[in-house]
Amino acid sequence: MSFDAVAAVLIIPLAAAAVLAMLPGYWLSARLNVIAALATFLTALSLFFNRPPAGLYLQVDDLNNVFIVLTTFVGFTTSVFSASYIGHELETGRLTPRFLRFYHAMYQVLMFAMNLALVANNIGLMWVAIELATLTTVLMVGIYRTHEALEAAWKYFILGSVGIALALFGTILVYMAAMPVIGEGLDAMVWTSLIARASQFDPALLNVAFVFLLLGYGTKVGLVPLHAWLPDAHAEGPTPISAVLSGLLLNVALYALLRFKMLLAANPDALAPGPLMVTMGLMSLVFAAFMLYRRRDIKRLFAYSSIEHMGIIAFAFGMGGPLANFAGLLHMTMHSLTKSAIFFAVGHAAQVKGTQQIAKMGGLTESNPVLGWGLVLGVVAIAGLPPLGTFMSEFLVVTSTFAREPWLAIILVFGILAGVGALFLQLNGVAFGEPHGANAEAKASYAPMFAHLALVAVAGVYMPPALVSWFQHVAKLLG
Amino acid sequence: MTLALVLGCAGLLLGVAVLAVAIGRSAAATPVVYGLCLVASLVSCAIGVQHLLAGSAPLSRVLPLGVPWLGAHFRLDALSAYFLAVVGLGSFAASLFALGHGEHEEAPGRVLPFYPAFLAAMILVLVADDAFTFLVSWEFMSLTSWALVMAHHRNPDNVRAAYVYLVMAGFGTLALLLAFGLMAGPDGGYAFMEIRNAHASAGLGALVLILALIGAGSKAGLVPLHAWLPLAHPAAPSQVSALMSGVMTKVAIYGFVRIIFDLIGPPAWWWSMLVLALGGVTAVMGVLYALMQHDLKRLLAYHTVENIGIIFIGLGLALAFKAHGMPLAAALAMTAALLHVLNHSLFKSLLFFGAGAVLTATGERDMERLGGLIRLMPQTAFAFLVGCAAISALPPLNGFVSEWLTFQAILLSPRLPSWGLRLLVPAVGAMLALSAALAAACFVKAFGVTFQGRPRSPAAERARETDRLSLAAMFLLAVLCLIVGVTPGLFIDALAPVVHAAVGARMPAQLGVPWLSIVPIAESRSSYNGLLVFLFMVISGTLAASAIHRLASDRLRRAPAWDCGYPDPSPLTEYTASSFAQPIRRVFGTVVFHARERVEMPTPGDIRPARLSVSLHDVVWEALYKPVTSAVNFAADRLNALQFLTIRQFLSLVFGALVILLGALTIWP
Amino acid sequence: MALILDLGVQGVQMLLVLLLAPLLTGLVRKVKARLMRRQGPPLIQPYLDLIRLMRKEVVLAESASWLFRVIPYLVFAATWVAASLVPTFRAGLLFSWSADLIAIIALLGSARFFLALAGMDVGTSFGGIGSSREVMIASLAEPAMIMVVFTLALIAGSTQLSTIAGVLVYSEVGLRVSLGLALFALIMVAIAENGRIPIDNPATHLELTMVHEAMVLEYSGRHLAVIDLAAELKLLLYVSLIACIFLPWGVAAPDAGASALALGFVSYIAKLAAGGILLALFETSIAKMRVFRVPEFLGAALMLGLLATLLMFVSRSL
Amino acid sequence: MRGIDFDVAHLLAGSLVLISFLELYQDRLYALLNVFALHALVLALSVAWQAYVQDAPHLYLTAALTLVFKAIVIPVALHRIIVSLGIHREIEKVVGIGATMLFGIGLVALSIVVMLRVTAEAGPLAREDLAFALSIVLLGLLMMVTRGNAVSQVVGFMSLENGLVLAATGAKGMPLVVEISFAFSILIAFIVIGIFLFRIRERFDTVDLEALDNRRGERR
Repeated sequence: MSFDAVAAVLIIPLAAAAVLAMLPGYWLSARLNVIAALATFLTALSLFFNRPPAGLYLQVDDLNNVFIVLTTFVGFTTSVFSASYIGHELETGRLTPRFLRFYHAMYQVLMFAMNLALVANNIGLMWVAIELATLTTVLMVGIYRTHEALEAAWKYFILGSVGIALALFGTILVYMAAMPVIGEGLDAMVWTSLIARASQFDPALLNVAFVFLLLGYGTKVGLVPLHAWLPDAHAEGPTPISAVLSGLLLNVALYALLRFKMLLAANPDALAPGPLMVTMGLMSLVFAAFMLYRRRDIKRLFAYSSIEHMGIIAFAFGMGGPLANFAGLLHMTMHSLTKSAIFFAVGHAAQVKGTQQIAKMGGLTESNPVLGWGLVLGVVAIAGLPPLGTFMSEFLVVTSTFAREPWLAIILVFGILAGVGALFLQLNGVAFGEPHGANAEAKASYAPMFAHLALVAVAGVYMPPALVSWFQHVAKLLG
Repeated sequence: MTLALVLGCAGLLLGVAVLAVAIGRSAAATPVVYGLCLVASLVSCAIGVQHLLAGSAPLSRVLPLGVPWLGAHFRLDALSAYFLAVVGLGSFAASLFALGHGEHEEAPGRVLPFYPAFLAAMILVLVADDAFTFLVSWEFMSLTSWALVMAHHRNPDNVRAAYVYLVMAGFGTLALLLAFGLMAGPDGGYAFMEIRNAHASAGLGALVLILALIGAGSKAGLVPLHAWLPLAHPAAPSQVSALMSGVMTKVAIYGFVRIIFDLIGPPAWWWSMLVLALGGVTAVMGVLYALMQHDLKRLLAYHTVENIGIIFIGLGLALAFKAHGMPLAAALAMTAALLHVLNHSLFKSLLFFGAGAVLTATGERDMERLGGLIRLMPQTAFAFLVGCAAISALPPLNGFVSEWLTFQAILLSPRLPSWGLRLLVPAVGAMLALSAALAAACFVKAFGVTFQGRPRSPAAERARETDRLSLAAMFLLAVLCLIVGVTPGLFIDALAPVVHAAVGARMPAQLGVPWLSIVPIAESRSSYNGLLVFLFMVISGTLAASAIHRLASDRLRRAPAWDCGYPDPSPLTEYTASSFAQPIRRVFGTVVFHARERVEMPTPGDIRPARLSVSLHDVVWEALYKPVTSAVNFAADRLNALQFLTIRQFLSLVFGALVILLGALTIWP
Repeated sequence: MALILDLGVQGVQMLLVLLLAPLLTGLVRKVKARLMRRQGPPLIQPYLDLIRLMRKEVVLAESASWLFRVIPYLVFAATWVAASLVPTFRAGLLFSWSADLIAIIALLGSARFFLALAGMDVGTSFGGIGSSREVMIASLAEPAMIMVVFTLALIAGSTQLSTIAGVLVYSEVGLRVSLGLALFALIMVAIAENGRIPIDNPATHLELTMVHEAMVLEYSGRHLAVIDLAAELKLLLYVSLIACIFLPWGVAAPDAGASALALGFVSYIAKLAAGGILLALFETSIAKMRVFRVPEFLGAALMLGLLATLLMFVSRSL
Repeated sequence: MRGIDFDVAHLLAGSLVLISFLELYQDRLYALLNVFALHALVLALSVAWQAYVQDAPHLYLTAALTLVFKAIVIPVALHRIIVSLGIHREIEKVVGIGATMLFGIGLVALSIVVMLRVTAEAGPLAREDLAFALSIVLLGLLMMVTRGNAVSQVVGFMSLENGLVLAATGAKGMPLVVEISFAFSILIAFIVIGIFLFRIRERFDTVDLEALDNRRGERR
């Protein structure tokens, strides 16, 4: 009975994908897409209450439970957003019905892949799932078939598949490390048994493995210098996909990275993964913060801001300790909610103004107040200003770091400040000043955007104790 | 209970903010919103006063908000209560003013929602009792005020001002974040109680002091972190300018006092040198900047900088005395600083209201296009004049009292054992005196050019007296200025618990002193009686006037101005603000601002007019902010090149990372 | 009984300064004239001027505001109050504790503030010139004065004028360098504040270098009279201030009898006369300086004051 | 017995590394494809050997898979593509052959050093195999980095994956799931690459990546 929930989380999207692949017609398929996503979300919710025991292939524990719910939730809201968004794309003829079917099917496949990656109890399976997710997104990024879109997809594909290869090599190495201890066969890839006996593994092998996994999955996370695919993929794909990429796929990849970090942390002789993650995190943060200043394309802008926040999160987990880990988890959640909300806003803005060029959109709060203020609120949230949730996580990261590693904290603060400066500099152009640029009428559903922002705002001042205890437990696990 | 009421006020205000979003469009929105704000701020002010006068014990309570395992701690002690009273009073006056003035607002939808939220944030900062709650409220305060500065966003200058403000605010908040991180320690003892109990080491304290100076100083407008202030304060609607200048800067002061005098524990003597030097420089620089301005609201904003400097001088002295175990002297200095907090909030709000009234009546902020308003808006002019006299520290008004107390504190400083302070303090005293004199000069200019003389533009000729409620707000503050000026003893006594909590001693009780005069240390040493001086002046003035009118002539004839025989009716011949400031510009400006004057005198027979052009340089901006911005741009440009690599080059980045990491592994033990 | 006596003394003091002020001015003028080999006006000329002006009607500029008419009395009141708080012939005035030296300076400051406003009121260029220069001079003179006050306060351990005077007479202060510096600074400030040569020429009109006269250019009749009286009071105030601080001998103690009071009175008159004559000598022996050399003059005063204070800070610590 | 196993595996793995060097050395597309086919062939052999040694029959499947897809299908397909796109046969080299070879040798040394730090209990077979596999992976990556056109990059990528196969098969008793996923990924990779080359052919006249990169989203 309880196992069904986990299976359902995987089966519903698959079935939906199959149906959607057949289904012609925008209206029906869009509705079905939403319904399927909702169903997945509800089943995921049920996982909170009856949690199945870990199997050979699938498991649900504190760490991934929150992420599953988060993923399915954002998947659901994004499907709502994409319904209105894709509708407009059809009207403007940027998408043909044929590609539309493909799009919806792929959307559900992507959901399936990400859920699988999260519930997988088997590092091989997790790898497969993440690759599947990558390949689906590659196809979706290229869906517009413009020069830029194809190029972005191509770049994403090449860099992504190199990442795939490296991650696989890492996975193999982990197996090699586990084999002598656990013995040959499937067990040596089952997560629960791995983490249980990690202390006896060969540290050197683990280290090499982690290097490969860090680079492999780090490519998906978009850590500098592996980030190159991310901005273009976000900018050129359909906005719902950008939202899912930033909000979910990055999280999933980071989740995989965390799993292996736990593995290393469990082995006393292995190298501490912290410094690596801290370094890459800070690099990503500072680099992305400065990249924000020169962006002309609004979606690319927020893609870089995603890199920045992934940097902060990686930094937090790299620092470790209950506070920093808690902050990292919180920041992951907050960022995926906020960033997807921002992309909802940006998507509609781009449709209204008929362009993604920042220079060509202006005075949004005048011309489209709801949209404009939504965007402002989103940027305020992503900039880490209170009373929104991101502030709490940044507060925890900075305060807990400064007492331990003053210089790191100062670099961190410097990066954050540079990012804030850039974001608001760009925001001034988009949201304020004399309204200019085209002003087409786009029927938009603001519900998802404001739902996300409301959640973030609430989390900024109040968090339900259950969630907190989960986070705290996981934070302890992460060491 | 009381604390709950305060939190209730904040909650109400937040609710009002939401309400404002809902009904922002309707015409009833303005009176409703400001009315509710009026009530809430009055209540919170009353609570503050009551708590202060009753001298009741600190109240605290914890709500299940904020950092989950910690909760949101709130506490109302003497310090919070005093600042709560100041803030409540300021926001009360501002709301009253806004009730009338708000009708002229062209974009109410962009002001109404943020105004109450801004008030709520300031109240919450004052009662916050853990680092997280404090910083959330603090930054929320910046955020809401940023939105208010952005209210008139169609003017690019305002957008820029708001941007600079937000970045500086973020900078300050991050500095405070680091400070609290330092005090809370790695395992996050964020509650102020824990911070108090954990005694910081000296070096740590010093770091915290510097961070607090950056954090609170940038919010308060301490030179050289003041750059945003004269841009942002004038850009906002006038009631908000008044709040930001008169009230929000005080919240910043509160933050500094809270951290340095309460949380961090016993100070080291040299901290005070830093604070004193900064305070002195701020005071002088602020007023000099102000003298160079001819934008009325910006001039007032720069004067805020000056007064912040004066307050910090007081705080620095208190710190010095406290560090050297001279509690009585410390109490005197602290009282001076805190009293000046109240005074400045009073007259600065008053002045901004006046400027706002002028702005709505004429649509002009540029003094060079104003003039003669005293005849068109006499009541506003009178209130504004009182404000000018008060801020220029003229007896018997309130500004003089706090400066007088500061001087008295300075005169106690020879007893300080440390040499550095002995040399620094007199210099700071001179700076204080200089800034006071210059302030008087500046407000002669402000009032004389704006309200006196003849109108310099048609807009100024068409000016009409402003509405009743705005006037009521102004006169309320003017009367308060006089009351504080003539009966300072009452306020000093009210401050006693606050001062005692901060420096461990209090000034001698002033109520016992006959004739309501104030005696800082001993009557033989020094004393001042505002009431008597006031009465003297009134009596002797009226005496002289009536006597002359009765015994000698009271005949009067209107005639053209004499002006040494060749009067010129055109307002062009009037003295302008910049020409008024010219002597002082030549004396100080040449050094401080590299002020240069160039005269193009055409050759005889040439009919071109002669031209005088003045060039000023904002030294601080060019020395501090320009380099930062250019550095950021440089970095952005350089890094931006990385956006344009080919896929292969990106791959080689990945490859390089892999090789480097593997290499690192080989050398890793 | 004592209170009534004190009240009486205070009253006498107020009337005294009011009555003596024009005489002092007259004396200075007379001596100057004599030094220039002129006959010069009679000593009582200032009184006559005042009375004549008071009788005349006021000719008010059309662009003048209500403030313009109030200011003379404000200025007069402030100056008079300030003057009446400086001990002249008897220390320990009844109301001396209501305003110490700093407050007295501040009172003069408010007088100047309003006078400058008067200059701006009518909206003529001369008034503007006067005001702007006046505030420029004041912006340097006031700090210098405050520095002098610091020095004295540090010596006497009080800013209370009577106390200072008392300390300087009765306790053995001895000759101090800083005291001398302070005296110099105070004299320079006094010259600047009263608009005497070399800062300003009280006897000129229609001269672009004038400061005080330019401010009050638009005044006439009783207003002008009151303002002139205030100016004369100010001069008297400074002279008696210097007298009471630097040559306090002869000033009667608070509990002194009639004879002592009489002695104090005589000595006060003598000091005033001496001060007036010295001022006249000084003014005739020096030429007026350009306006923009004034800052250097006053800057020197400020530096002297600061130096004196610093010396005090240092010497107190030895 | 043990000796033979080890030596043969060692020999095959070593030769794979050698062939990777050969790939690096090629400067003609056709020749490159042929060498790659050889690479795949040898890989198939070594996989088969591993299957025999570990008597894990499912590995034969992998061997066959490799042989068919990598040694035959893909080279042929790429050959077709080259012809159909009419790309001239020269390979645009970004770094000179000599430098590349030197760097490659450095990489091999690096991988051996890294792997020798692994404790012996992982089994000598695994260790050697891993060392070689790692060097093949690195060489493949090096090829992708130093070659300036799509086909040769694809080849580099696939020789990289050959390294992975070697490693995977070297790991005793690694579950089938890996191979399947692995073949699966090659399949996907191939299909998608095909699609892309096709589309790219549609849009641009060359598959040279430089040409793609000029159409930069933000370069104006």
